[in-house]
Amino acid sequence: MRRVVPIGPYHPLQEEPEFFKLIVEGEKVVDLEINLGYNHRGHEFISPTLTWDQVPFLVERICGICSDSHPYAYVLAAEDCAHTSVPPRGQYIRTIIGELERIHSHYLWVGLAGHFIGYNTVWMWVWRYREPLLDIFELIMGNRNHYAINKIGGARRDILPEDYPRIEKYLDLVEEKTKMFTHAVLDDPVIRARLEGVGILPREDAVAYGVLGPTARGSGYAIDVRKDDPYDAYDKVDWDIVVFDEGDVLAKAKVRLLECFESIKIVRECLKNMPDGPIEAKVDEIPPGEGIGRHEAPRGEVFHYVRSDGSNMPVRHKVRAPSFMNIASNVVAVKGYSIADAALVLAAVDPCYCCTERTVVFEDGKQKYSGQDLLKLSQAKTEKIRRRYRK
Amino acid sequence: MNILGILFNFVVFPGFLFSAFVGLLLTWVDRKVTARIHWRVGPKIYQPYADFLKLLIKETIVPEGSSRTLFFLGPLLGVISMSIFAVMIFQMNFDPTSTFVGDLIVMIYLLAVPAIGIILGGSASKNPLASVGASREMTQAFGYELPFLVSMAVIVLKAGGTIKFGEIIAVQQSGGPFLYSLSGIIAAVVILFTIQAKLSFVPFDIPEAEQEIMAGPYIEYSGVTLAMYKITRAMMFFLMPLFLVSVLWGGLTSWWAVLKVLLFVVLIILIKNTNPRLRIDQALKFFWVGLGLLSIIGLVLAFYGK
Amino acid sequence: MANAKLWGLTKSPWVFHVAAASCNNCDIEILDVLTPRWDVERFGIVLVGSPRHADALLVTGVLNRKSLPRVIQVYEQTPKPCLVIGVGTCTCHNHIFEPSYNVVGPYDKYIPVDVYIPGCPPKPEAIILGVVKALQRLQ
Amino acid sequence: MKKEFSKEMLDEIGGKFPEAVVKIHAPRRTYIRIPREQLPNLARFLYADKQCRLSICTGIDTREGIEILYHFSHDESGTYYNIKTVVPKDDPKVKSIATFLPAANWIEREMHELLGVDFTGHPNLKPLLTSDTWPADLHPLRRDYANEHKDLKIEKKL
Repeated sequence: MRRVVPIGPYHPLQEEPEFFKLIVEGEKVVDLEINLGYNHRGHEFISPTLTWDQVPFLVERICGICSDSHPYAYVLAAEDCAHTSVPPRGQYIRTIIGELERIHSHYLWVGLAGHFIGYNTVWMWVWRYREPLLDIFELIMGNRNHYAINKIGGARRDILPEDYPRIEKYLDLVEEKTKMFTHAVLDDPVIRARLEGVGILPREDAVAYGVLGPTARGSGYAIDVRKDDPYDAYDKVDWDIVVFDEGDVLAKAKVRLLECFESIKIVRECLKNMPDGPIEAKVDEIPPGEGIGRHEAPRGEVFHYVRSDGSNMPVRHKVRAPSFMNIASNVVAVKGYSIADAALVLAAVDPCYCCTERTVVFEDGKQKYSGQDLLKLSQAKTEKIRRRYRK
Repeated sequence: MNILGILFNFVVFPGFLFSAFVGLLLTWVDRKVTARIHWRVGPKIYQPYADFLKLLIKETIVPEGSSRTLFFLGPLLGVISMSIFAVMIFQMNFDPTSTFVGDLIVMIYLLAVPAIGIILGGSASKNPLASVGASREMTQAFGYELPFLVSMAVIVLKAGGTIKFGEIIAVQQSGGPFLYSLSGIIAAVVILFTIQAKLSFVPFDIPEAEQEIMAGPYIEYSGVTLAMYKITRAMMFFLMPLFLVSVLWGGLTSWWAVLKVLLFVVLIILIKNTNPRLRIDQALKFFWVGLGLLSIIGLVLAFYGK
Repeated sequence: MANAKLWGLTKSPWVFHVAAASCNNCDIEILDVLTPRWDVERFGIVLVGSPRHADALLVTGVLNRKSLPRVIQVYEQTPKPCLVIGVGTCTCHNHIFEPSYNVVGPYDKYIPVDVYIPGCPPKPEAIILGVVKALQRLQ
Repeated sequence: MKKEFSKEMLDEIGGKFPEAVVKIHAPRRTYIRIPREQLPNLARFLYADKQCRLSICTGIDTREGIEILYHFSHDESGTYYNIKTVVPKDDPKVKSIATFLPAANWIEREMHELLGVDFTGHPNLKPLLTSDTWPADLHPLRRDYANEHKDLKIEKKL
């Protein structure tokens, strides 16, 4: 017997409104309808009404968790359009903030993932060590979130040399604690039992749906803008991509935890090699043309496209957040698992609906599969996974 | 005994009011210890009482299209069964001779009633999430009752085949608690996990998993009806460790018994805070394969007098 | 009796978190006040999973055409008396999203809001203060 | 390991699609203008043969007509291949690529709603905007869209 289990729009699983309809048979999920649009604020409509320098404050408010990523990608796009080169110190500052934000975002996810599987102790502990990082943000930029560090041509604020020791002290703390969590979370047999083999997204589907970030890297699809198309200081420091092949929730968790170490490495090196000099280049005007900015946000590649006609406002500003691609892949990942797992799988892509819906998206599930189709789909999926593991 | 005395027993001491009072106190212990584990300060001692009082004065909404009788019967069943259970357990601890044949069975039944109440209430509220919760509760009840009953058989075996609760306590008082033997320890472990499941605490809070199905069967409850569920939970939190102490650790013989009950309460809280939630099939497997086998080993050991 | 009622209400405010079209930041800060550094469970504030259990609604973000009916529905489902606390500048006056075609205006056009907490996002201290102010309003 | 941009692929595209006009804006940022009939073929070529990942599509209302960009990312070289096509405003029709590329499903629907571009052959192109009450012929990202939304009725309860 088929039943519909609604998740959302107001549901403790997610902090934001989102409407998933799980079509279940008993406890097993056979289909998923994703119904977006509860968070649509029309950023792309507002953006052309603001000047080039005002837009970062708007795109910052696309998402509160990755509030560095969107302005970052936007200024990269504007700089690409104007062919501006940023002074090295500005590049390093932006890189440092971007990486600190990655740590904060991954910590947030690990904590919430603990909360989602009913393990509130993990949640509380992880968030406890997230706090000092927010203090550092407050120290450098004056706000715990919404940092406003990015500016077309460079950085808006400098990191003072007397603040370096404090950041380094925090990095030591976070390295130690990340080690602890990595062991505690990944060695716990009960957590493993809950996460392993759940919500598998095969590599083929990952490519077809164009998923990004840790979701892609957990499926063995090694893409990372910081390596593929290096910008700012990312090609001046030494670090590695973290990739796992399993594609399940555990792999995504591993990717996120281990990426924290890489981020720590990058920030440390950036602080060590921080050049002197100005932090921003003066950009007088954006010439007519178009530009693309890509930044590897904690959830994957953020893509911004701007079109200029030489005036003081962008003509068109397109925003693509990583969750836009990642959430769509849930339709594949969630099928065949139980409701308990579905909640976890939906959360595993680290969904960020406010990012997704800066513009309208609406999926109503008119494409219903018949039972036979579903059977075929799940057989095909099993076959794919088998092929992969046999290799 | 006159009718007033009986009423007093059921409503005030040791029935509803007393066990609810102690239960809410233990709920505070639970929240406080949990908070300390989380590196937090935790609520003040009057917190559960304030919660309870507040729920009483809130509006009670009966969802549209639900079965009114069953919706109210669900929470009521739990409170009534736990009140009777409280009277029985105290009566027999203080006066083991007041026992009657089969009272152990009655008590086992009474312990199963709150789950039935939740299932009834959940299915009556006409909400898809509540019905998922109710069906999970049912599945889980099937899981944990089996090892629980086998462990009860261990105790009956050790008490010389009696199914009188009073006699079980009397046997322990003369011949030493059952816990000090291998099969006794096994039975204690099995019952401890069963209590965890009956209380719906992590890792067995599957029926009301907040992050998956919101509050499961409780989702449509508000005001007085929700308060009744909360109070049932609090009473169970007090009475079930007490039951465990009674059948395995000599009963309420001295003030030490308070510490024994507290020990089990803290153990339950610790298990709750160091585990993620299981999936329903994993929980069933745990109860039937893991604990089921363990309890049968306990039964065999008890048969050979170990 | 009235005093006892008031005591119960002020000592145990259970909140349900309603995010309309928010940017997530206020929501994260609301979760933040539950975590060790602020720990609002000290004051009996608990985040609950169903609006039926709630005494206070924490609303965040601007209202858009699609979330508006849902927010009103949640408000109707909450047993009265209940407080509505608007967290963030967006709840006060639509913030930077004012020109958008999909934003339908501040909350008090539709539901009665007791306390507004401005800030983008408000600091956790401010959120706690706002809840305290809301509770004082009861008295 | 720094990945390098190479012109080989552009030459290959030029050979296969003679109508294509290639513009290199910066290293790793290339724009290819192509007539709309050829667009699905080029998209299929990039996705299926060259393992490019569809990043997103953008629609712009310009004087010439509605410009549609398909941003393909070639992750091996870190290059963005942006396919550009212009459709007239009075006949905004493009063949859908969501039939073979699931990643394009949502974004084509989004453009259909916001810009009124008709994607022929899309499996599920419902003209559904933000809310059910939104008129189907009102496209906020079009230039002629005035603040008509201010007059739109909101079902007000309470």
